[in-house]
Amino acid sequence: MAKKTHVETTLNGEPREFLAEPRQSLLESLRDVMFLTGTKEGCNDGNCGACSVLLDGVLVNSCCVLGVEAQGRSIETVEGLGTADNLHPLQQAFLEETGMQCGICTPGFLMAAKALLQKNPNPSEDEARLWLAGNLCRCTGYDKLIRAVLKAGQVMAKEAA
Amino acid sequence: MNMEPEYKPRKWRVLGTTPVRRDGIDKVTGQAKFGDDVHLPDMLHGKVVRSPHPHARIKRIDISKAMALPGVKAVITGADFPPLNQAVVAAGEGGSVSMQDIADNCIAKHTVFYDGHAVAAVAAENPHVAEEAAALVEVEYEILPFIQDVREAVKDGAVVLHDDYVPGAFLFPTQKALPNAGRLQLAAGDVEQGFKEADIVVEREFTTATVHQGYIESHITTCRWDSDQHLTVWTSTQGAFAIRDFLASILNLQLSQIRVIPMEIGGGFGGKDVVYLDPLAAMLAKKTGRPVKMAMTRAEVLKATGPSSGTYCRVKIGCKKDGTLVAADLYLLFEAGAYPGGPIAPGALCALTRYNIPNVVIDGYDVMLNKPKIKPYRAPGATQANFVVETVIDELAEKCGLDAIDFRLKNATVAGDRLIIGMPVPPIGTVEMLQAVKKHPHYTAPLGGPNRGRGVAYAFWFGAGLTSSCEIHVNADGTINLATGSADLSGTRMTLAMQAAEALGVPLDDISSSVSDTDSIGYTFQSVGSRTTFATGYAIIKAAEKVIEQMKQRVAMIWETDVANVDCTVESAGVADFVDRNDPHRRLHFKQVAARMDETGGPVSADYTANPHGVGFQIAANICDVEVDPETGKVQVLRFTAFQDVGKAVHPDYVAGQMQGGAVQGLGWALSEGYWYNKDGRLANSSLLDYRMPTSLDVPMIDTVILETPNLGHPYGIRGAGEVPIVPPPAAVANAIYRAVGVRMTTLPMSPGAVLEALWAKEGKPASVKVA
Amino acid sequence: MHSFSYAAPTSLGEAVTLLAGARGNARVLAGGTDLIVNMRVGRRKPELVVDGKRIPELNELSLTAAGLTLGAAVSCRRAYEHAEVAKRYPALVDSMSLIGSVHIQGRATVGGNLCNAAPSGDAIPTLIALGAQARVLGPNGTREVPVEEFCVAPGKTCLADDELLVSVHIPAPVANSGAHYLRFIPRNEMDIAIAGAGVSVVLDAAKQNFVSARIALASVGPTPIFAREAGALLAGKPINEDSIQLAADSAQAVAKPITDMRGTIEQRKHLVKVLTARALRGAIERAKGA
Amino acid sequence: MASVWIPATMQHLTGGEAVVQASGSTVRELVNRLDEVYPGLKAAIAQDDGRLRPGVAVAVDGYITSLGLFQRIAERSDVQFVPAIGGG
Repeated sequence: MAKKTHVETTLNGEPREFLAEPRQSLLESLRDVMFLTGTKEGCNDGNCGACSVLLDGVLVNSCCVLGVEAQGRSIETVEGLGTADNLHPLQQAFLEETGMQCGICTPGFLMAAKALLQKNPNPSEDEARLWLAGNLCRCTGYDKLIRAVLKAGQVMAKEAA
Repeated sequence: MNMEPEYKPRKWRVLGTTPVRRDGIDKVTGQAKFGDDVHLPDMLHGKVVRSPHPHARIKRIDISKAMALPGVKAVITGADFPPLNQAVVAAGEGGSVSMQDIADNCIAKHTVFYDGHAVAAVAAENPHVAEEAAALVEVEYEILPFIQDVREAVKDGAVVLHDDYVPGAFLFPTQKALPNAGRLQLAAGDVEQGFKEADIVVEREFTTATVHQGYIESHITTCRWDSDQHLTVWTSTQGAFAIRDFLASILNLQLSQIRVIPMEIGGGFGGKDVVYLDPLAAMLAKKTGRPVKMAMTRAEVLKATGPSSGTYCRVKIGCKKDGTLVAADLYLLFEAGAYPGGPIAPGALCALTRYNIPNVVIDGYDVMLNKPKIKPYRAPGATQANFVVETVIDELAEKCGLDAIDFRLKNATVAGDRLIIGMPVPPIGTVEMLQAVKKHPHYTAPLGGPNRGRGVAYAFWFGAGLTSSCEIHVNADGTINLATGSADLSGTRMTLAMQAAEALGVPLDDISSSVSDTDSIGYTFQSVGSRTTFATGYAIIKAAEKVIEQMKQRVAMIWETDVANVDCTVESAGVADFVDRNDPHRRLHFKQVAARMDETGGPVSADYTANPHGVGFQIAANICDVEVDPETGKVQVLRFTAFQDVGKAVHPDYVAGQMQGGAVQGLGWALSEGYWYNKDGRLANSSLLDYRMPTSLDVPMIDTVILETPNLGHPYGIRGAGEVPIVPPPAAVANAIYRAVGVRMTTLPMSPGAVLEALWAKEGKPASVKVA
Repeated sequence: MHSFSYAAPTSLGEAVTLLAGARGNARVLAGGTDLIVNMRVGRRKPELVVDGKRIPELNELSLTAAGLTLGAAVSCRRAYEHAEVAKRYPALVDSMSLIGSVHIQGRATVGGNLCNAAPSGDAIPTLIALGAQARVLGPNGTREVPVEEFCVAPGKTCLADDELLVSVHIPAPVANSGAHYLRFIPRNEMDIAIAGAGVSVVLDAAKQNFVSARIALASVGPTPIFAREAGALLAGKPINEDSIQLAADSAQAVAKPITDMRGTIEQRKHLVKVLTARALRGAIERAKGA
Repeated sequence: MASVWIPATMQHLTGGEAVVQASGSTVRELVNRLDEVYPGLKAAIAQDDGRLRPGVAVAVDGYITSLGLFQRIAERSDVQFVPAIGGG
């Protein structure tokens, strides 16, 4: 076993330290070291998006990032998106529009959609579908899920106005 | 037997509304705990050693190098497991399973039967060390010849997998017929004579690929032994009791020694109601005295869990000039995988069921070959059978010069008609649905461009009743704790709470709905067969009736009157007020009664275990528009409308969600999904990169039309909704492709390559691409 | 995953020293979307992973009159979201926005796509078509390698053990030129190309005839293929469907695909011709608009 | 008399008859009576220990019953030996 490295990051806005073997992915660091299990593993090779997080504000698959690479960077996960008492408009829309069934892909979709809406607050259906093509959902057929993302965009645009 | 219909029409207060699910908040905030989110103190991590060969005899396993690796705590092989007490057990789905097969599928004892078959397992301090140790387990194999094509497997002289086998009995027993295949024959009338009467006969051959359920969550389990030899299992499963029962059998334990705690489950679709890792984790935990967690990689999920059958089918159907179907002859080879028990029976039973055809022969085979043991996948067997029949039906309609829906209407079974097995069709809106398709604006909308086509398909599925248990506890403040044993795959805690709210006449918000572990609730069959909202809901309604009766008794006590004098308004007004028959002004509200439970005999609670039989069947239809790129063979789905009769839509958004999700799984099956084994018999596309499930960019919005013909077998008219949506899409797409570019597709998936081949077969292949 | 060491040098010199010290047992990490996955399945087992993302030269993204310099660690998204890059190099955007999902593109780099040396690498035909040069640094200094010579076998590049890809340099587009990359996949995103074609064309001032063209192909051989002859054929030819078909036929003739789970020889040969023709039409369109 | 629908796989025992008539107050009685006329039918439906064979289910008047051979039947009941039905 290679020696563990001490990693300092900003996690959901708070400073955070953890130890990582170089071979541990950021996903593993989040889930199995920091016990932030909201970020999910679906494929572990960048093809399902369940592990989506924002790294320095950029949408990435945390399974394709090493934990040690997070040194000095900021990470946003679903745990930082909103709380039960103060849901993010995306979370609210996913609930209201039934944008989920089993829920395993939900955190990944939420983080990917957050990145989309940051870049493009009022996406078309096609733009949303393209952006979210890296997130697989096997339950919903995407219909209500895409509607939820579009609705959240509208809500956020109204709030911003 | 109660021959009276269970269904009683009433005004709905809760059913038909679309409340937000409570458990959803945990899911959008990342707080919901799935199987992989279990972290126990001092936990070890397990890893499976898997065969790279599709068929081989295990000659020797040397674990010494693996054991020597620092951090490794135990290595087990098949030899570590006790002999089985029970070779064959009845399975709830009406069939039976060979426990020996289930056990051997978890860890091979002498022979491996597919790429990925488990041969050993290790436990180590972390998953990486476990993986390294697994690679150090040395297995010496005697490589055997293998078969992976159903047509090869039923030939004389084919490689034989098992010297002996217990023939598969998925719903309906097959008979031992061939060295590699059980057989199921269904027949009615005189098929030879039938074809003589036919004016038009279409005969085609089809092949469909092996496909996977594709749940996004892997298989994960964590096992811990207590000092009193009780085993606790945390796992994501469609059926905690099934896991318990299988484990007891494989580990030779009493049922009461095992407690299975169902975690949130990240999709199942039929694939997550059997053990794979659980016995291995339990054995490793026993050997090490520490909790052991095991998780499959995506490649392991695809290689070594239970996909749905690839098939070869020969279909011959005849009709009269006017479109009246007269004869059908089906030869169906369905993969069983490494062990018997694939879905040939439901496939065969659903193939023709929706039509009246007087003369029928169905010759079906449950074919063993060197692929993983097949598991149910959403309406198991029906999708394959529907694809092959509905495309031939479409061709017959065309040859008769009839509209595709008119042809189906002419032949559709209605209530009272007999299925091929003799059973009468219960009331269901077959004609109404087909008419709804025809009347829908989509059916006649302009296609809007070249190389576009519109196809329809119509499908039937059974659905399951089986056992469900529930408990209802009334709290002193009038709120309700509702517990069931049904794994919640898609929001059933809500649909069950809605039925409870309706039955108890209390606000939905007052109900806390949860899924209990196997120590805490009565036996409940898996969440499969579209049964949870139907069967567990049935149990809840019956339990709620018991609660209302007890509440009436409390009211009678408070009023010092006879219980016969107490009425409850729940059925008439939808709200549980208790009224004195002799004095309508004397009333007590549910909550007022709850507040006085303590002084009137203590808490009120009721449980109920039901086994409702009137599943009432499911039907669905699709309209699908596609555009085909004739240069590349690529098919784009432009518009899709799904129709389904659900009896009563408890939560219409969830019903629509089932229809949309099933439709997109069906579209993946139609266009892009399929196992691809290389020449060595190894699964080449064992990743979500190359096992191509539809992305959001591959499908349009899925429009839904919900029809409601009450199911007489359920008090609220509910029928299962989860499975049939996957059945018609492949046929609808195939029929649309034909309308677009004039080729009849006879393979699944209808990948660009397959469509291109079909176009070349029709128009000729360019000389420059031909391989010498 | 196997155990390895990790280093994040902040200078080129430090990186080259690390690579040299590892004697072939090191890999450079840029976006990691190939390397980490390949390590996870045991396809690559370096003892040392050298993270290049903290080296300034590997993060260079500069546009000059001479062209575009794209550091080997610049993510696809950073590059294609750069308005001027998108305007001048739309074919590069075609490629970069096809590599995996948006999530992948936030990490994956053109340099990594090149160093992964997959026959299906979506950036590579475009780089070849655009006449890009790879800037390689080793203990003895820098050398420039034309991209068509960079990949030598599936998964193998011309880099020596102690060499590092610093950047790729793409010449500035000349007047009346246009380029386009197209690939064919079964789904609409997330797949590996069954076949791909990247082309660039230079038209005469009247936009009647081709001046020159470069055509490169993906997924129809052990490495991306530079279909030199197919492009050369177009020089001086009129811009019409006959010329396009001539080039497409030539591209098809140099394609040497195999049959695997993603496609057959026949399908790939057919597709490479269709894609070459379509990419040419797209490139001509862009050149006419330029 | 109840009408009993014989599955195709068992029709060789009934001389090709798909529907046969029998009387009895339970399914078990029906099966016993039928076995007198069509020897082997009982063995096809029930195990030696008298329990329903795994994989065979009983439907009476359009409903599958978990009571199996214990199910009581009426004078003109409609009985099928069918799969107990489930799925994914």
